[in-house]
Amino acid sequence: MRYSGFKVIKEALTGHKGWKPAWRDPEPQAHYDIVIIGGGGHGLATAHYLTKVFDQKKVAVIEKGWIGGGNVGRNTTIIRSNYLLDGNEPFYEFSLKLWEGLEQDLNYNAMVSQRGIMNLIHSDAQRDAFIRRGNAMMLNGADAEYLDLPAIKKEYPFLNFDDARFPIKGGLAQRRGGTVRHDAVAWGYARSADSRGVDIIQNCEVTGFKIEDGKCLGVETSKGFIGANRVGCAVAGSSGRLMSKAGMRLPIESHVLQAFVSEGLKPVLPGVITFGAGHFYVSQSDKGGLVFGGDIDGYNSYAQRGNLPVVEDVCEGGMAIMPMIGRARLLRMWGGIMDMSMDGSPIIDRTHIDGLYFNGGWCYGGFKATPASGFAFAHLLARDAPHETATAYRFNRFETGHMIDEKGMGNQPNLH
Amino acid sequence: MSVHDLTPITALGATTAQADTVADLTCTEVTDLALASVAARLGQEKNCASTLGKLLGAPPPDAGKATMGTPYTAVWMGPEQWMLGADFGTHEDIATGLKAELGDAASVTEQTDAWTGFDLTGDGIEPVMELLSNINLRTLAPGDAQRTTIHHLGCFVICGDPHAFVRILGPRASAGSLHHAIMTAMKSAL
Amino acid sequence: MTQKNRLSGGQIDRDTTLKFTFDGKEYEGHKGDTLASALLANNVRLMGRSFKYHRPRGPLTAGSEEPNAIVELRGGARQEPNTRATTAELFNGLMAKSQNRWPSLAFDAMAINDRFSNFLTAGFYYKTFMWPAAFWEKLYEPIIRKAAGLGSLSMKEDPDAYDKGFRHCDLLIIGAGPSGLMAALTAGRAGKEVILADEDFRMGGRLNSETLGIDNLAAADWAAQAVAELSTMNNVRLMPRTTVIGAFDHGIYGAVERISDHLHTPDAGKPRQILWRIYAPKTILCAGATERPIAFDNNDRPGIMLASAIRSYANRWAATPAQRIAVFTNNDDGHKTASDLHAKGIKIAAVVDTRPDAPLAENYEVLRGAQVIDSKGRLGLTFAEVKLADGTMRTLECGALGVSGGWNPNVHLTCHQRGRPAWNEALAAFVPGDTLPPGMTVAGAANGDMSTHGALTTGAAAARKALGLKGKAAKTPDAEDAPVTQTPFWYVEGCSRAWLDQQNDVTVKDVKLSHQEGFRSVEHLKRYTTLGMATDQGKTSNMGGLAIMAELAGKAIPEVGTTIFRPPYTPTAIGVMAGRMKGMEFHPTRLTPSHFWAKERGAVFVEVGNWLRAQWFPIEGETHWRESVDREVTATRNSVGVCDCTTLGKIDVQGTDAAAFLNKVYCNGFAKLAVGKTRYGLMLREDGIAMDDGTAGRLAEDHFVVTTTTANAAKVYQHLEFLRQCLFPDMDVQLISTTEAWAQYAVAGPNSRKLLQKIVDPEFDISNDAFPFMACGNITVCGGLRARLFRISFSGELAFEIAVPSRYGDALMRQLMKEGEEFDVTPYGTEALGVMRIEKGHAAGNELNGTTTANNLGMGRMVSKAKDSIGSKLSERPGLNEADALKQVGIKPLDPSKKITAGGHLMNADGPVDAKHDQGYVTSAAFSPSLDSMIGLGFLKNGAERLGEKMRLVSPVTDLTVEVEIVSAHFIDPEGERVRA
Amino acid sequence: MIINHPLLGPRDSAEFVYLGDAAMIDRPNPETASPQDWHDYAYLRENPAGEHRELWFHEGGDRSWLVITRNTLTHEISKVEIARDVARKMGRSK
Repeated sequence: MRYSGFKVIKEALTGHKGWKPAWRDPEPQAHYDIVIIGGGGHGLATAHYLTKVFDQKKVAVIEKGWIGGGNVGRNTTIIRSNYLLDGNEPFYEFSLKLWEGLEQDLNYNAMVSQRGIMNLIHSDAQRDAFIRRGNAMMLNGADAEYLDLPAIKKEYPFLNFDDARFPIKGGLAQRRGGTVRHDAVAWGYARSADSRGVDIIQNCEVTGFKIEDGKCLGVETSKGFIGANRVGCAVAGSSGRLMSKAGMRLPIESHVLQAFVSEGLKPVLPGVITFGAGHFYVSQSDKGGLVFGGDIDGYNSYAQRGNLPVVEDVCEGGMAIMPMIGRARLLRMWGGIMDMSMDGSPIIDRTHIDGLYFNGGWCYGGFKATPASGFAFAHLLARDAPHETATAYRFNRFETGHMIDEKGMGNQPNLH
Repeated sequence: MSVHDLTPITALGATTAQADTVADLTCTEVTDLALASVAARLGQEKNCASTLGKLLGAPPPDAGKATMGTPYTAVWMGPEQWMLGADFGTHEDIATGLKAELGDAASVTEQTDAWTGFDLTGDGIEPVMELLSNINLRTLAPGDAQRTTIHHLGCFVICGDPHAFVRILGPRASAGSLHHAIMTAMKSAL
Repeated sequence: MTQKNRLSGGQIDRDTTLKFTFDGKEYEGHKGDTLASALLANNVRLMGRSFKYHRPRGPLTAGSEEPNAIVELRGGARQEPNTRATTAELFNGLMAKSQNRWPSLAFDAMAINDRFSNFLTAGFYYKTFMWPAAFWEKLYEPIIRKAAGLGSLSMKEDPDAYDKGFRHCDLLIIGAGPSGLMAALTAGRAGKEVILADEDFRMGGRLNSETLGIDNLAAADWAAQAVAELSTMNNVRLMPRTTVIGAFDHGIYGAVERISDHLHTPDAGKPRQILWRIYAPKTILCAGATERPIAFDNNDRPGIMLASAIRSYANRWAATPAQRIAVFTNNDDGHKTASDLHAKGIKIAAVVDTRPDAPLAENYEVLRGAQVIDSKGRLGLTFAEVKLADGTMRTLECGALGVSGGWNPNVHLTCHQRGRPAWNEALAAFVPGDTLPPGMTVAGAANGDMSTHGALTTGAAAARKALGLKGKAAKTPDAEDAPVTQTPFWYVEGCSRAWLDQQNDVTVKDVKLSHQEGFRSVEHLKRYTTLGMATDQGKTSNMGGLAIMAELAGKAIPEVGTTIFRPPYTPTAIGVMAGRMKGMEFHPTRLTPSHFWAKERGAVFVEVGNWLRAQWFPIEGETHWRESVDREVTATRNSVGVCDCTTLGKIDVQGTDAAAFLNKVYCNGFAKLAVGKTRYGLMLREDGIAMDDGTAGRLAEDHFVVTTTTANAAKVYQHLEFLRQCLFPDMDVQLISTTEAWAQYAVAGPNSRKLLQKIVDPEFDISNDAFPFMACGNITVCGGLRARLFRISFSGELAFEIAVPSRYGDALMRQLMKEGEEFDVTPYGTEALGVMRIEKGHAAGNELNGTTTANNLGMGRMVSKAKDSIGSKLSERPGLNEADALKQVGIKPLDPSKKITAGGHLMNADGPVDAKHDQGYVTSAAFSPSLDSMIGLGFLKNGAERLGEKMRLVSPVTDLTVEVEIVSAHFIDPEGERVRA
Repeated sequence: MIINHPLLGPRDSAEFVYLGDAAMIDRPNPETASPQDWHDYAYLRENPAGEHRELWFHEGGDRSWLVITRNTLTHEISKVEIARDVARKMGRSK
């Protein structure tokens, strides 16, 4: 069923009787060509591109709970491609381009809203680093814009220019950055994949892998064994848990990242703003809530909840840069499980086990990567070769010393 | 004692100690305190402890404790490590003096100007301190000493009498911020 | 006529009359009123508009669960959007505005949405607004954004202050209703440290709203008596106006105390609110229960309220929404409202009870087995349509309708650590599950004990159990103990719209559509319809939506799922979460020992981490910072300059294994460093990347002073402690930071020795022979002050660093200035420091950026293969040692008048300019007065082999392209003769 | 969270800095370790959903490194040890 303004009007006049479920609720078949573990954004996107771009036929997505219940359903909805390193920038720029065409591709309005992202600069060294980054972005074909202080004042008059402990000195903007209605991304990919015959199997937990002589033959699940020629894992924060069932240790730790939303407010923020001298970034949703976040709590956790010190740290950052939000109220806070990798960059690669493929290590950058991650993972699963924008995302980069360390923090995941 | 011609200034930048009173509580800058850290050498723990015992007239304080003797006071800093204090006027070169006593038994480091002190004296210590640090004033006993965080600053809080006198030692370079935090809390709570 | 709907009695202070305005109109109320109770007393029911359809709305509740009556409180910079009129305490001069309406509350143009509601069903926006692609940002979204949102921010800085604090107790009791008060009395009398927190400004909970009696006292009087007793106990801290917002790990609770929200403006020095971190090994949750509505067509009109809320307004606040009121209930509790109202002289239109066997009353009519199926009244209820048991219709004239669908225990805080509530069939409600936050127990209505007697007994028992109290329990006060059962009745089947989530305009129809489209798990339901996402957090709506979804799915409610609650319990001001850490107090400020002197000199300061450092010292006539910096550099290179470098980290390393320890820490050798000598050291992370650099001076066999960069001081100290305690636990080495203990000044330039000789006491020979380059030692200055002297140079000149105890730093600086007059001694700041180190080619933060190796920095040979040191092994990985690895080089524009930029990228002289052809980048750049040209440092592929090569420096983001030459990084004195002079 | 410091008793975790898996104490023997050993030491983690032994530094306190056994699903802390003692037990010395 195609969605359209006309369809909405027609249904409104006929009592909305005609709307069908956005996706089926099938029982698993005995065998698929490709089984994707993880019904989050990346897994569902992978299924969409596998069937739409790489014309795979027999594909299933297996989800332990309900689709879109992982980080795609609990993030701060920001999209951008403002990366520094060659291993990253082309990939995220590819992702941003896919975002730009997403609605038409999916026939689903995920409200991709390119209202821009602004990284504030507070010191000379930071300016040097951001100029290097802006140049890297432009040399990779992305957009970037350096703003000096007067330009920032003009565009963001409500920021703290009076008594800032770390005064604003400028900013690096990416106008094509912005936000997306996060849940709609999962639903849109799911609906599209389903319409191309992908079986989306919810409430089906993977309990193990069937591996014989170094080859993966399928997965044991709470709904029985499901055979597959190729199995792709895209479970983000649960990567460690899942891959241990295949006897793997990963260059990944799972950490909790909290996110926050305020009560609905009349529009105040043009786009995404990131504080450069503290842990705070913020945007405003179409419903009017300030959606904001900061640093991870910093300790390994699968608890999907955090603690007060980080809540306070984030709000301190917010009040320091944007003291007008003092009387706005925090409405909800939640925690997601971040698959923090050892250099802050992801992995999309084969494992040492034949037929078993891995996608993870997204840290807290996974949402913006969703389309490119799905595309690149689909490419890898369909062609058994990495997509041109994801060639650096290999397991062995830590052995060879080719880390992709945007922040320069080294092998300590909670610092990325 | 040195006879040099350099005039010291206080951590707050004056030549005399700052004192402020809100309601019945007074916050006084401490400028007459000489400090040195004493850390036992590996295998020398007993010698270090016994020498300290002589100097303090009591065994070196256990974890979370302080001793208030003369000429030396001592605060537990960490395993086998103490901060010794004495009157600045008579013991300005405290580190050299202690090293002479302790010899190879301990590593001694001058800490006098790494820290600045503020004494809270009078009524209202609990409502003020509970806005500054997570120390439980209600269970704090005389002679307790805790390292804690006050407005992002690592400090020692040494309890003379939880209802009448506590001493806060904080990083000297941030004396202004620490003093501001204390005064703000006093005005807020009292 | 004022306060037309004010009744007799209540717990308001009629002697104190308070004036306030709502939408500009003046009203009067009394101390003890909320904004809502005062408005109702003044016969105002219409207080807001809904989010999506802009429907007229009045209060649904009398508490913090309120979805409808939310207003903009106060004005100017204190304007406070989305404030519940039902909890806002009335004060004299209170000013409130309705929100999300235009031009006025009574006539809202956006109410047009209501006419099109059929098109604006759940999730409609996912299905349209897609064509043409560009129109979303440009056209559709701006319209949606403008319409969305509720109240507005002032856009001004919040003028009020907030505090944070910490409290400890043996027992935290959340909620001061019957169970909470009994728990507090029990624990308090036992002498335990108790904190009793309640979000209300008057403790007592429901007791303040009920007419029932306890121990022959009116409920409210018994509560007042209990509070009075508790307030005499030093071991009990009563915290009214305090909302416990979250249950965090290991018994840490977040609580927000509203200190000044009931005042016109906070008193001087006092905060608006305080965020308390309460440490409680044991906690009893006594949060009570929330009444739930019954959905029926047009059940959202002003005047349609929860029955218990109308009862609260009448009994506690002596206010009524109307003089003629009907009740719609499925349980006995609804009848209490009717009888209480009747007793207050309100006409009861009828009690409509869904139960065929509902109890009858003598004073008013009870319609058994009947249902309210619709309502009338444009801006407020005028009629309720009732379908009688026999199917006939009846219209009730009434200005208000009390609805009671039973009660839901307030289990919210039991879920904050992801515990799931359990379904209780007898109550047809969720009660606390078995996985509570450690240390928490639940008592009273929050635990499903709905009777007053049950609340009192379970409160006392919970306290005894939590604290392990022995001995005989005190007698529980007498109170009603009516058994409470609830038969579920969620909504009345209708043909129009029946509201569940009144603020977000989610109706029964939306839930049905959600089910029809496959959004059936509770999380999908919430996200697709926005049910429960409004500022009331679904406190009155989630259960209804869940129940209807269960019915549609043909499942039991628990099978569909439970909605688990997250912090905060009620929306919390962002300001209070930040406390005092804003403005200049965001982070503490660290001042150098020469700060006050530098300020006198008119220095310009710059933030370096938490430090403030002098950036340059402008003098008379200088109009541009470059003039000052160039002068400082030139003066230093020609004669002598002084710079405060106290901020560099200093770590005292002592012990018999100190040298062996540093040999592990640094990639280059330290074991053989002679006493009285200093050496440059490079520290690697274990992954082989450069971590930090600095010098270490050996003051004695067993004593080193290690310096770190300003930025990494804390991190390096932590790293060294890790090595000492975790990797080499048997090394005899002790560490302590001495950064702030010593004021340390760089004295640099050809005349630096001459100047220092006037300061250093004569018995110390600092001639080149006695005190050569890289020497260090303890000395005395100015007639006996202990000091340390290091002959090290960051500037590339003959230079020393001299350190004295910090309190003497100010005086020493003044002394250096005085004694240096004959050499025109010049203080220099961080800018000149930066220029000189770039001229000399010294790496700093911009080069040590966490991705560079010793090899990149041109120090590859320093990494000793003869010993093990941290990072040496992993630094050997091929990827870090490729033939064309980046190497540090110097960069000069061919045309000295041209600018070059740090952050620019290096490209070959010709060929394409893109990422694929990137050759490297510029890390630092500055104007060199010594060379009269911009110069830079950077990293270039295979750079060491490319000196003399002409390249392009490109910086598209600053719109710059310059032809440059690659040169040695050592622009000044490459042979290092000056430093040894 | 509250960490029950073996010497100081219960302290707020906000006073501590987290490093990660306590396996980092087990640094490979530079004499014998292979490049693979170094890679595994520096980069591979068990990352369990359950009991996790991890390193915390009491920066706002006595500057001790602690080894804490904490459940990553519930955050429950079942054991707190002084890292230096643990290291010695594991045979680390100089």
